[in-house]
Amino acid sequence: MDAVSSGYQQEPHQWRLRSLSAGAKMWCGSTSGFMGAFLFAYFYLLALDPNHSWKIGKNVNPSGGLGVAIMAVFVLSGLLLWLGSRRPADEITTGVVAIVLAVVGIALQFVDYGVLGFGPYRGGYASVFYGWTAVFTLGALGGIYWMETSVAALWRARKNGFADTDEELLRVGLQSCALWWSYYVALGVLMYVVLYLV
Amino acid sequence: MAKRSLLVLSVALATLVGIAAYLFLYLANVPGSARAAQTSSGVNLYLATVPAAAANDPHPTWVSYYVTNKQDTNWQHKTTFVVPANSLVHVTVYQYDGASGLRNPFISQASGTVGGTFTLNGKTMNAIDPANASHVFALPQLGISVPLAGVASNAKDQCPNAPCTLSQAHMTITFTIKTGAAGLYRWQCFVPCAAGYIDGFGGPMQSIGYMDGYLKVV
Amino acid sequence: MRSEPNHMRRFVALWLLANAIMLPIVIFVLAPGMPPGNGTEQAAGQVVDNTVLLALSTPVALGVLLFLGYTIWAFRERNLDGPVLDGPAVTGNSSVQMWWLITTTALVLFLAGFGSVRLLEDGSGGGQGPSPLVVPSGKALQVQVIGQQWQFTYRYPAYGLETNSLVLPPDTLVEFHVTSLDVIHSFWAYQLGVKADANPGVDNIAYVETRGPLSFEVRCAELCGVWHGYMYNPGKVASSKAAFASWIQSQQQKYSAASKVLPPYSHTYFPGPNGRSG
Amino acid sequence: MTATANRVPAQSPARQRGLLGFNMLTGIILGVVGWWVFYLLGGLIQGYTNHGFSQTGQNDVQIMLGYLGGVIGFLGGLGFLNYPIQRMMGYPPNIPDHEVEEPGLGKYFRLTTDHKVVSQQYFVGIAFFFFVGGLNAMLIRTELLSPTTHVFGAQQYLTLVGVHGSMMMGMMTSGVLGPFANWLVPLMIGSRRMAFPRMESLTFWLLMAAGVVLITTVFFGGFQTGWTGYEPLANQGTAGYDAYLGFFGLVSISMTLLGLNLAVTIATMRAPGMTWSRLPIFCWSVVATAALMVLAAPMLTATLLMGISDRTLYTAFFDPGLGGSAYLWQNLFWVFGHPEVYVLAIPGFGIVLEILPVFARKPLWGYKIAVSGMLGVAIFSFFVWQHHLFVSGMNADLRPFYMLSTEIISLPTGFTFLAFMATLWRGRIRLTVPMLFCLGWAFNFLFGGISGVFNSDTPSDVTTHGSFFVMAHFHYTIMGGLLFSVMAAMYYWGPKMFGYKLNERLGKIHFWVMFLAFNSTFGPLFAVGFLGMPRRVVTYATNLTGLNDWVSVSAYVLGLSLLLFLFNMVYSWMYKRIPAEDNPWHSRSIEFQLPTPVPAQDFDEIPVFSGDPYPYGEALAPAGAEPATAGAY
Repeated sequence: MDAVSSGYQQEPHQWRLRSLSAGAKMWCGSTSGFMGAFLFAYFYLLALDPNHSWKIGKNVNPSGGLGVAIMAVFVLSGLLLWLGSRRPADEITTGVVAIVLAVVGIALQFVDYGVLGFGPYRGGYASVFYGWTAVFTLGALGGIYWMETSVAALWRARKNGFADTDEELLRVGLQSCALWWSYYVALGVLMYVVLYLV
Repeated sequence: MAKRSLLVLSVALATLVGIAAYLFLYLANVPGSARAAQTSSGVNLYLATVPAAAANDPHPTWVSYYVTNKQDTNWQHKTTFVVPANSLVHVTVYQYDGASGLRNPFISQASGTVGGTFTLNGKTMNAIDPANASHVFALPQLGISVPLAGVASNAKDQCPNAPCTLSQAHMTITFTIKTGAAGLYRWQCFVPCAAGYIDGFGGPMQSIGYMDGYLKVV
Repeated sequence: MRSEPNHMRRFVALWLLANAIMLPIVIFVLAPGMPPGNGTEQAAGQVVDNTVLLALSTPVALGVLLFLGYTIWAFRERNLDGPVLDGPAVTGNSSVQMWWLITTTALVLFLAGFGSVRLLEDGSGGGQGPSPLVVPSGKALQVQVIGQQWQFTYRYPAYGLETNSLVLPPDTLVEFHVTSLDVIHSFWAYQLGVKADANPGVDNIAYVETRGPLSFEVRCAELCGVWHGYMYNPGKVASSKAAFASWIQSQQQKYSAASKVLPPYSHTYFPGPNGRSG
Repeated sequence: MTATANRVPAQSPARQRGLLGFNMLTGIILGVVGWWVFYLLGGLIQGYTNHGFSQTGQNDVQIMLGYLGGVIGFLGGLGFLNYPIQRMMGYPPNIPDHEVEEPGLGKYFRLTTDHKVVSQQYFVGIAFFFFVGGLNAMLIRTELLSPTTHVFGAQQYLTLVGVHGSMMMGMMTSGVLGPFANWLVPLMIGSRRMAFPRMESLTFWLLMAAGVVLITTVFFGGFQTGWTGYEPLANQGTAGYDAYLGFFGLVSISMTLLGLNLAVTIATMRAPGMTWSRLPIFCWSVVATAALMVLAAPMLTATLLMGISDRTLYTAFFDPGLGGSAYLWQNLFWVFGHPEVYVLAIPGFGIVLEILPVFARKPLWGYKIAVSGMLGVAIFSFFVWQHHLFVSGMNADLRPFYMLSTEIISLPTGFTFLAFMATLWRGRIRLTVPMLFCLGWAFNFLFGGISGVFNSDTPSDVTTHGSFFVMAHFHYTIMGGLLFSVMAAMYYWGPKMFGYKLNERLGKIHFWVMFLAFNSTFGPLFAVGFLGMPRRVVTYATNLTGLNDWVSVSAYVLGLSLLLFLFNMVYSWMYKRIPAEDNPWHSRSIEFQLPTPVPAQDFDEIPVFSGDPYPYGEALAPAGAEPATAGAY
């Protein structure tokens, strides 16, 4: 290997930025695989219908209205973060609103669990419903953590006037987070369509 | 150098201790064996089945077989039964558990015993109602299988835990098997009686020392 | 420069020679012993398959091994303590790559095609699921194989019989319906050339055409719990159809009590939703 | 270069390692505390969600929570938790993303962000669990000395099988990427660190936690499902099976993050001049493997979560009586599981092709075809999984397709062989210990590949499926492939990584004993499988006793050969310590142009690459000359 030294003492600044956005994109890929397994389970059990137990009992239908409400809240959160992360003036405000909306979405999901009227053992559908929504909620909690750290870092850095921080890095961090969060919400839409509306 | 050797030696020693613990505390931890009683009337093996093991057992909620004696007074939690080769073994089972029903009704018929029959509370028969089966004593390698009828659900004075006494509600099943060549044969139950487990076949049904064990023909 | 012999020509000659020796050995000595023997049509078909695979992989294996051996022998640096000398800076050769690709592709396509044809011919004794792709022609004897923790029982719907030993008539097409009452088992009758997983709630169909009398061993081939290793029983193809009929009769007598309480014949049996609670 | 680079304030290591210490010891202590806290909390949950508890006396919720608490406590004790909390308050990360030079052994027991230290941690940690798994293999072979149960009994035997399989298939997925890629990739591409150094450390400690979780299965009675954990048998399992779920759950998360980290590093942190076509072949194998990890491992996470929810939330994903399906697990597991076996194989390709040019003294022949071979294997591996279900009773119409796709995967594998063989041709082959292991790899993988054709051919698979033939096949590809290439890498890079020479004579003895014992162990198993012995059985036909005993004795020798390697490591390290030269193999790759031991900062300055990664050959360098790059990097 022919290699000469570059004279760069530090690694190029671009590496950090590119790593963040490339990492977020690959994380989207991992998330798809993760959610894909549940989608697979849904259609597999639906198609196979073992023992005619796709839905055991009559009231194995979650409330469509609540489902749409949850979906709408999450979509709004994703959209806001996506748009806000591209507008340096609004990023903190929109970020906070997006976080609050995500928390509301999770709360609504728990309200939904409260009024469901069927347990996870009521057939293949109920299993996928509980498994998938629980996992989505867990992922949303992770998303909230990521959003929170990105926004908090920007907020603190701005308070200090970006004195000892890398403004661009923080901004790319928020944008990467927004990329993943919007993608996750989009996956969520697919999931809610399948679970609540079909 | 000496310090290094000491370090290497102590690491090696710790590893060996770990391996020995793994071997003897877990892997070679097999439930004990009980020898069938040799009397003038032949070889007698007394067994008991209970809905739940003794309260001080590691799994006090699991169904289990026990070895006992004719008067049903000496209960031992052992599931390897030692019997002599090429001889008739008279088995008596004191059955204290309720019925859970067979998944495959075929097994409700006895097979492989002397005469193809067994006695239930003194009555000779060769099959029971599959829904009434509580357990099965089966040695599939020898083609032996005997269904054990359950205690009626409304019977008085049911035994909740091992050990039980003959004064409590029970069924007495007797049968005779002919042992062949020496060897280690497995026995099991076929009734899905492991309550709480999927298909009734987890826990005690998959654990040697509860509803599984060996017949050691010597 | 060393005076170089034509290494490639030598290697090819060596390879041809090795093939000339090994191929007859493989085809005439090893192949007749290939599993699972010629007990049934399907088993015999698998022997043919294994023979073809073996005969095709022999030149490949010999080629690679001889190549490695030859290069080590011919191009080994014998003076490791001397100066470090480099070989020629060859980084590739597109025609070699092309021919390699063409050869291996042809080999792979042939194998897949051959395998598919053989599979579609008679089903090869594998479990085909509830709607078989390949149904050998002829009237079939239905035998249901019921896996359960931990033994197989066999149900002959035509005779209203269930038993725990498997006997088949000779020269007959047998249609195995393999199912399970609890977990996944696999019905593997080695000498028959049959393997079909027993899934709870699934009817897995496998065909086999018996030939003459045969003793075979049935083993469970899917890990099914603590006694998996003990889940086996012998079976046999009867010496004649009459012998099979008399065996059926004896079993009907022996299991008359059990036959009365059998549930109606069905391709699958579900333990019911309360199966979880035992 | 912009002026804003590296404005993250440098912090003294003392702050994050301050009061509590934050090392492995505090990790273990807090791990045990976390286990008990969550275990006791979980004990309160016995109601509706834990349906069978009153009857089984087995509280899976409690045990799963215990594992969760244990892992959280362990990671917290290592110092992973103060970092996220700081971040939530908006402070920049206080763990630096690269390390300063630090003497002493302490750094090996801590959260560290020096990629070389992490890789050494990986090496020791994985070796430990490899030997645990190997011990189980020895015990399996001991039980199989006799055709009936004679030492351990049916129940313990299945636990042995399960722990051996899970340990090897779970932990060893990081067997190359952990110790070697973490060390090599930053050096090879000219960056000083991984893209996400803290995540790099996290993957290691997660993996260690996973290994410990698996071992705890013996406290709960073991598990009887093997490493594939087929449902619904698994759902019947006692609490020992929870350890399996926890283990593979942690492994899958660790795998995902490891793959993501490596893929991002190679994608974004290549030094100037390091174009994709100059990337060393080992890095390409890491790219292919990392892609599989990023995409396939999360499916395993999801599948395991379904398994966990079946046991704790009382869902019915895998219970056929309640609307679930046993096939669902098989499908989901193998959608992940088949890429996973290539996660084990592809890094071996990379190592072998990386080492080969050095000892054949020729450039890598067919660089592009070798790269496309690895990427091709990675892509095709997603389309073959149903060959594990050929006789399962799945839709029979799909079988010709999966037969074809499985056999097609031998085309890209063949590319690797072509590159291997053609690189040797007319080289000046130096039969050093690493080279011997590379040749051993080729020998073993050849038979692994050819036996794979028998498995992929459906009619033939009717006989071989689920038999010892399959078992021999994947030991040839994984143990004969991966382990031999890892050994090649150990002897080749080991001196560079650890700073001392390995005894060459012992190395040669090790190779020959291991090579012969390996083939003597697994070669006869092809015959055993062909003769009708299923996998994972504790009893077998008496006419197979002779073969099985032969295999068992060979397996002991194989085990001893690995102890010989361990002995070589310890002996050369502790008793006959000879510092390794900077470039003992006259290699021209960049890592050998650095001093030994490699300084904490790797490079004084970021290098600029020019030219081919394998500049060997008479046309490029005058015969007999030392590498022209000496001192130039």
